Amino acid sequence: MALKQVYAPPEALFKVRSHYCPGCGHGVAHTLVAEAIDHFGLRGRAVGVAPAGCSVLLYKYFDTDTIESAHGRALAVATGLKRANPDLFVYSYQGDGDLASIGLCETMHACNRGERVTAVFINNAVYGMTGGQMAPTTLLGQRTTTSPAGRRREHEGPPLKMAEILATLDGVDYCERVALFDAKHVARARKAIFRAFESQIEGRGVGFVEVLSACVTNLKMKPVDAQRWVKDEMCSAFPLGVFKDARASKEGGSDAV
Amino acid sequence: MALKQVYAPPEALFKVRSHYCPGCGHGVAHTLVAEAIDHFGLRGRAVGVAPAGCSVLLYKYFDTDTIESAHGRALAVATGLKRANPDLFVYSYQGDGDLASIGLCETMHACNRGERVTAVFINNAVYGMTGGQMAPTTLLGQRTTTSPAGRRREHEGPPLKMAEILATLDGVDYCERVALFDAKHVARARKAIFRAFESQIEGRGVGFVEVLSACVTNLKMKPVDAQRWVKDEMCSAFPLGVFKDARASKEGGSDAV
Amino acid sequence: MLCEVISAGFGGQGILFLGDALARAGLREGKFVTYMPTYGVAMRGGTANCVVHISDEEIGCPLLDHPHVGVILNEASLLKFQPAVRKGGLIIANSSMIDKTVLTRNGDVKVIWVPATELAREVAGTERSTNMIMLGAFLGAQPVVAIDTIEAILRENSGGSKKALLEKNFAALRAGKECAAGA
Amino acid sequence: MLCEVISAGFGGQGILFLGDALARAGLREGKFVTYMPTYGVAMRGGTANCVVHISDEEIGCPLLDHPHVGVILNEASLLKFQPAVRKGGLIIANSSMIDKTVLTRNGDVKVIWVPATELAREVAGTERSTNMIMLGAFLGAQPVVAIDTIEAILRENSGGSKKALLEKNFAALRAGKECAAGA
Amino acid sequence: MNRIIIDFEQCKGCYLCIEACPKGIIEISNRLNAAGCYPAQQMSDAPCTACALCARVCPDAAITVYREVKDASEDEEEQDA
Amino acid sequence: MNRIIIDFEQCKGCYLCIEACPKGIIEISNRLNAAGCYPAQQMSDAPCTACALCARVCPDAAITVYREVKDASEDEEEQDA
Amino acid sequence: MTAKTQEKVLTQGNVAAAEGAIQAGLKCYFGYPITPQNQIPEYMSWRLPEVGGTFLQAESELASINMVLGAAATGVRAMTSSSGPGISLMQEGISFLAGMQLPAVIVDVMRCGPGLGGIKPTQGDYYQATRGGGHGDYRTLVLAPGNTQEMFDLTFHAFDLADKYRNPVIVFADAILGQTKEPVRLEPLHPPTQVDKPWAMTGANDRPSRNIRSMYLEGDDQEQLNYTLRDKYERATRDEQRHEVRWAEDADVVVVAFGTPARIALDAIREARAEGRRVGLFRPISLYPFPVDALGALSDRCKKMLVVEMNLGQMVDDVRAAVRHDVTVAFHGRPGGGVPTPDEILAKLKEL
Amino acid sequence: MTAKTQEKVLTQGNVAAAEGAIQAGLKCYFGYPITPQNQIPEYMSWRLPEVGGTFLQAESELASINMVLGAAATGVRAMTSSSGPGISLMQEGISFLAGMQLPAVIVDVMRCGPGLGGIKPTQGDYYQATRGGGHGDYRTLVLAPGNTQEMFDLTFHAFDLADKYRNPVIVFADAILGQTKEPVRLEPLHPPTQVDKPWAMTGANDRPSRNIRSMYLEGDDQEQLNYTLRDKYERATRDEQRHEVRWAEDADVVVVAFGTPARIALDAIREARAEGRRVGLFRPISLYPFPVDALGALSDRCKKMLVVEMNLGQMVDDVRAAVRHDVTVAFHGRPGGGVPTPDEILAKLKEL
Ligand SMILES: Cc1ncc(C[n+]2csc(CCOP(=O)(O)OP(=O)(O)O)c2C)c(N)n1
Ligand SMILES: Cc1ncc(C[n+]2csc(CCOP(=O)(O)OP(=O)(O)O)c2C)c(N)n1
Ligand code: SF4
Ligand code: SF4
Ligand code: SF4
Ligand code: SF4
Ligand code: SF4
Ligand code: SF4
Ligand SMILES: [Mg+2]
Ligand SMILES: [Mg+2]
Repeated sequence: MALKQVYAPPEALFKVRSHYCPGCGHGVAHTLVAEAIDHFGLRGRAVGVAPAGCSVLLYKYFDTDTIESAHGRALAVATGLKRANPDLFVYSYQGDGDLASIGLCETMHACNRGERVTAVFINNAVYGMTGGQMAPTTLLGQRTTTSPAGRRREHEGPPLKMAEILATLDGVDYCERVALFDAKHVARARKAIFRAFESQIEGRGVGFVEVLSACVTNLKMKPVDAQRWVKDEMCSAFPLGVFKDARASKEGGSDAV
Repeated sequence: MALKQVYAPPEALFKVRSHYCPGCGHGVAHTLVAEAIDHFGLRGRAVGVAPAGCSVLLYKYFDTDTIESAHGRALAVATGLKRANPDLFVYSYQGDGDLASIGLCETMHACNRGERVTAVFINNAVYGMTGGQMAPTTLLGQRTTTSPAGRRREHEGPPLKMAEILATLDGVDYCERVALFDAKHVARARKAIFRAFESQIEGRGVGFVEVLSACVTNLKMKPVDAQRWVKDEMCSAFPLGVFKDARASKEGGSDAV
Repeated sequence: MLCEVISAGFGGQGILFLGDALARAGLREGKFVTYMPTYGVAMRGGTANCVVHISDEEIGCPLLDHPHVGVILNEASLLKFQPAVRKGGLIIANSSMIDKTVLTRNGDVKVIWVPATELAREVAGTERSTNMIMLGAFLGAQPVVAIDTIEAILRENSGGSKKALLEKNFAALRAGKECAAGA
Repeated sequence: MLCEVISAGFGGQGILFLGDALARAGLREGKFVTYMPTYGVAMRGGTANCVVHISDEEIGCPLLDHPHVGVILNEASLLKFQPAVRKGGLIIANSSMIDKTVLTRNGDVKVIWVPATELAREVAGTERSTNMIMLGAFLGAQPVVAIDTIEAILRENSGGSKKALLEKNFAALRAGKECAAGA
Repeated sequence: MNRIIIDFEQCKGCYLCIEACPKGIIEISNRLNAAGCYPAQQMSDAPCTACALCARVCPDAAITVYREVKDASEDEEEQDA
Repeated sequence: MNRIIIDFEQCKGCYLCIEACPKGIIEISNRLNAAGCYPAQQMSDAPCTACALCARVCPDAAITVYREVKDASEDEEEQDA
Repeated sequence: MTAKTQEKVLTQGNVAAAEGAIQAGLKCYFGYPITPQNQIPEYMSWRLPEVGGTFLQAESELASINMVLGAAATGVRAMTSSSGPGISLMQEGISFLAGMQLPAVIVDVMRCGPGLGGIKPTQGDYYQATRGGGHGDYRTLVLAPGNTQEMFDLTFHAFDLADKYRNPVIVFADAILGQTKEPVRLEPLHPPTQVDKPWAMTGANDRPSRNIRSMYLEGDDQEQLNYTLRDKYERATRDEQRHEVRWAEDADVVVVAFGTPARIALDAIREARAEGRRVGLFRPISLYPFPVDALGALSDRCKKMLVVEMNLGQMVDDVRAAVRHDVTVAFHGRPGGGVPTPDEILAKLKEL
Repeated sequence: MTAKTQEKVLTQGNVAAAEGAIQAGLKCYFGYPITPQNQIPEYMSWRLPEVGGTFLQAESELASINMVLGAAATGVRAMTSSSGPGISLMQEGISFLAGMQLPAVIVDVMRCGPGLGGIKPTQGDYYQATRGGGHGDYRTLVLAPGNTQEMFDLTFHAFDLADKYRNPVIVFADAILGQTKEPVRLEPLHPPTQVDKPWAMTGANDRPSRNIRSMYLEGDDQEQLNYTLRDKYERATRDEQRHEVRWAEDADVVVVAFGTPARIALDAIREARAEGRRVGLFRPISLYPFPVDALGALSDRCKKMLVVEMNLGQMVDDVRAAVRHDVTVAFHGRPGGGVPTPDEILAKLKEL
């Protein structure tokens, strides 16, 4: 009889204490991306593109080459990396402000061109790093530091549904929205990220995963309550599911979990 | 017996010789927009937002207040105008490079917010003003001065379908794609533009019309041939039709002409 | 008279609230005041500190320069800020969270150990009043502003619903003051 | 020796092609050359002009300064550029498209009227050779480069398929030259 | 008789009106305008229906269309139909 | 016996693992770590199934899971299942 | 100066700037979050609707500045605020504002760069603000507050200047000014100046239609536009120079500094004076136009100047250009979040 | 200089710059159309694939510069080109390149502003290029070609400089230089310099993983980064000053001009010399670092300087800062598309 390790943190993650708030979804998402890097043996040719946002310190956590990008421009930087050296495995990691607000132009065009990159999108419905301002994905009625009376459809418009929008673009090979509010959904998110890695490995186009995640601090909730909010509120505004899988040649959000 | 004028150029157009190339679709589109201004009696409160592009000289042609905008930012400028003074009638007029390439972020966000503005979008599949470079709407295989071997799906991605994309956004009240290649379609385009004016007049949201138009010079064709190209090539890449009519509560591209 | 105060601890320990109240009280008492917060990278669980200057004349640098007083709520902050405190200055340290052996300044500054977290739990029934215990202790040792003024400020800033907390904070202030008086 | 040439007309009249050929020929003959095009706002139907400098020494300003020669294909351009031409200079003007009465320079410059558009239609069967008629006329009057050199340049620059046009252009060059010789 | 008037200087000679006219009654003038092109013009005495299709497609708003009516005040709203 | 190990300094005390554990065998330690929080820990001698659900949801990759096996080399591929 | 604390409220610099704008009659704020100025949009989000104005969080700084442009074109007072990377993204828009001659106020609370840099205090963006980081021969007027009260007062004043010159005006602060709370009088000393805007986009109802643009294609119109701008900048240079000077009467050495370093220098100068050194302080308040007249005059009277900045030496160029005689101009600066201390400045003063 | 026309090809300035980049080993071009530099992307679109490189038209200048950043990070040579508004949009990215210490070349063919302006020639963006229009204490190296050959040579050289200093380099031309065709030797005088790039993103295969960033949060790392940059700029200032000087030996008056105005001045100086005036020409080729050493030395020998620019006076600041004695520095400039003529310059020379 002996003790065998059946789960350990991925190798592609440095063993350091992160700067994330207790219960923040970024940590789980990091673990999943790092697991995919391990799984596909990509550490030696992966380059991670960090955003401006709470995950700006990507380089402290991922033991792959990593590069900073200006707020919103991660997919332009990723395009440059991949076009210059197609042998690299390029993964970007962005928040909702980064990918869907200031960077929407670069996001859409990179997806339309079908860059061979993997794009991980952390939708936490708020600007985490800068202190909880309204995000493009903030829910209607949600109070933030810049929508103190709650977001209003007539004034700011409704939250942008990036998975739905990007699924319409030709260059996107795989597009799924997942959430991290319990272990089952974490497992599903892991699958999605693995699949999005394959989009790039197989040279098919953009692999895109939108990850619904809790920003506990700006929700001003306990982690457990924040998870419930993601499950109840976010998931109804942002339906989970596969919005495009060009490999399987079946499209649409029918594959909802 | 007497001669009665049954068609004369609209009042909202100055009577000047334009700088447009012979046969250029911009001229027809100008006439239609000016007719709408006349029809709804908006000259006294209309502000036109000009793009960078062949239509940069809007102010020479429209007898309404007009303002220049930086390349791609017309809908941000329009947002500023309308939010500052909701009594104004704000119409923007942009080319494909302006609205769909560099300005895509502003375009999408203004449409998602549902700004009460009317957006006229001239898709001529090329950068006219700067000398025929590839546009986001250039067709696959189309040769331009920066896609000398023709646009390739694997390299530049396929043309962006703005009407389809914007129709998915909540703040768009009306969204139609029209073309100008013959008198019947010009009449249809006129209706669409009138309807897009109503989106704003009724405070419903963005009225958006994508106008397929010939850039004769950069197609290097005679005007008549260029019209045929729009009809045959462009219209099959960009299906005509109403992609959204929130007032009629019937959506989708079914209303094709 | 010029008093420069550095207050530091974990984020969430109410450091900024403490500094803000102190500055407001200074202003109320007709002094020149500045209040300057800084934050760590992490939003929660990181460290927070702020610097308050209270003076009879116009204040120059509002930053940490040579503080007269350090109000220190956790160990990391004591390690970081103890060297900065002026000779002859004062350190109020939260003994509930700091191992006394990490103190390296001895003799050249006055140090008052306050079991603030425990005291807060005792007198206010909540650790959230730790900051007020510390503020009370500081003002007990060095009355740059009156505790009454602090209380007035707190009262004004709290809506009706927070009455209960207010009373707890008053109790904490007084307990802190007594604690310092005994030191 | 320095020769500054301004060539101007409607867009589409081959003005830039004319200037480019002239500059290439100058280079071929071992001269310093510059060629500078300008465009109007309109892409088509506007005006186009270019300035060519050909010199034995390094060229300073490549822009229009005080041209020795004006090769003018339409009326608007004559109106615009005639004042600039140097005293003692030369104007080659396309009489097919210019009303002779708009000429205001008389006496101080030499003016050669060439019915270039008509001549082009006649000798080359296409108005597209108007520019070569004008170039021929200019070089007939003032042989800054040899017409042979121009022909060599044209030959090199034209793909095989354009053979027919090439012959037409050669004919136009010669017709223009003769026309100037007769002037 | 119905007729169109094409503004001689405004016209750019794209000839889209010629293509558009169902009656085939528009032709190219043989006079050059100031901008250097040969404007379109209605063939003299050709039977125009005043359908205005030519005017609709003209990119240069160069065409005005007249219909012969009993009384010039009728059909007021025609233009915006 | 199966068990988990929670890294005392890495843990931030979010307690999502407690919520996730189907066996309810994770609790809050009463010792403070250097960062000022009370880490989670497995209750002593509680019956862990080594399901790793706690580890999956841990945002700080603080949990390692061990299963008691006959021979440490079996189940090699488990982790990527 | 006395404390006059009765009427003052402990206010953060960012909030003071925001309230200064409100008091100036601000109607539209468009902005995008970025540290260390987030309190401005956050304050505006509830405060501006209270006074009937419009707050809109834009999708980016690029959008912000162009929304400001649109709003300003209607004749209302409009503003944005940002920092480093965001201000860089606005350079095209600022150039358009200048070229189109539209008034707008931009509050720039610097963070340290280059690149993403950090949120520590700096003054590394002096060149960008004063030389026009955008393309073309234009200038922005630049006002540099020295304390929290001036965050309020100069932001208020910026709107008057913007209208007067039909030009963008930058309120230029470091992160310390943005974050520090001090007692502030939150009322202006005079009402905002109202000016006619016979160029505004109000609809061509009873007048000929108008156009606002920066592109002039006919003849030398574009050149003439540039001369018009130059004339405005010359007028501003004549009329709008602002500075503060202390202990200048007898000073051998003058410290020149703006923003927080001027406050820090105050401490150093007090100590130096206590030691019997004759040190004065010159604090430029308008950075463009730079207070060349006063500084030039002062250079006639002193021997040495020490320029202190939170950067590697940018304003020092303007100081060197402004001094008239063989005054030695020394420099002490710290970039990238380094803040000069009173001790450092004192040591430098002793070295001189 | 002799004509040596045999081996030269009549080439447009923009094309010469593009081919210079190709010869320097360019691997990636990303750009967005804007007049008057469109021939660069157009040429690249067929030429770069020929040599195994990648041409991609970006969706905007913002995207271009960030794609360049990504490509440069892999260690290949990468560039973009643009003008006025496009260059303004790149300011954030240029600041990032500088902060992240990445080599890149930006060809800037100016158009007249501010705002949309026009496509006429200008030099109105001198401040923007030389002072760093973006945020932070950084500089871009700036090379200013004076003729079509230099469009080729200096673009070629820019890549070596960029790699040497791990810093963005701007090739800074006016529209006349971009559009003029002249005979050009389209081969470099030496092969491109190869440097090791032990920082490049190549995958952490047999080495520890790398990171490239501009943000340093620990301790005073951000300040230290700025000192590192400063040291590089000081080295460049020592080693990279470039200029051309003519007729300086006996000159009383020296015309200082870069780019096309220097050519125009050549005509004026020839005429002045023909009239017996002792006039010389000083042409800065590197604008940052500005050739202060040579200009300073020259100022010891002449009495007056006339700075000629196609703007309202920007480089003149650098000239005034560089001259050592009481040399009168006069200025003649025309902004917004106005081009100084030889006659104007001659008249100015006579006035001096
Ligand atoms: C050009 C620019 N504008 C603004 C910022 C400030 N900023 C940094 S991160 C961020 C948004 C963070 O939100 P998000 O992308 O949702 O990431 P999160 O922190 O929520 O994970 C902003 C606005 C910046 N760094 N650069
Ligand atoms: C920031 C910026 N980049 C580039 C340009 C140059 N530019 C002017 S118009 C234009 C595109 C024109 O194409 P489009 O929008 O399709 O209009 P069209 O001329 O075809 O009607 C470009 C790239 C510019 N003015 N500003
Ligand atoms: S602020 Fe929100 S997103 Fe950022 S680390 Fe904290 S919880 Fe996570
Ligand atoms: S270039 Fe094309 S779009 Fe522009 S005016 Fe000519 S035909 Fe029209
Ligand atoms: S359509 Fe208009 S511009 Fe074209 S030929 Fe006819 S009248 Fe002339
Ligand atoms: S109105 Fe109708 S019939 Fe008459 S010319 Fe025009 S198209 Fe022909
Ligand atoms: S989930 Fe991880 S960080 Fe949270 S309490 Fe459990 S072990 Fe600690
Ligand atoms: S492995 Fe499973 S049973 Fe064991 S502690 Fe974790 S969640 Fe509970
Ligand atoms: Mg977020
Ligand atoms: Mg177009």
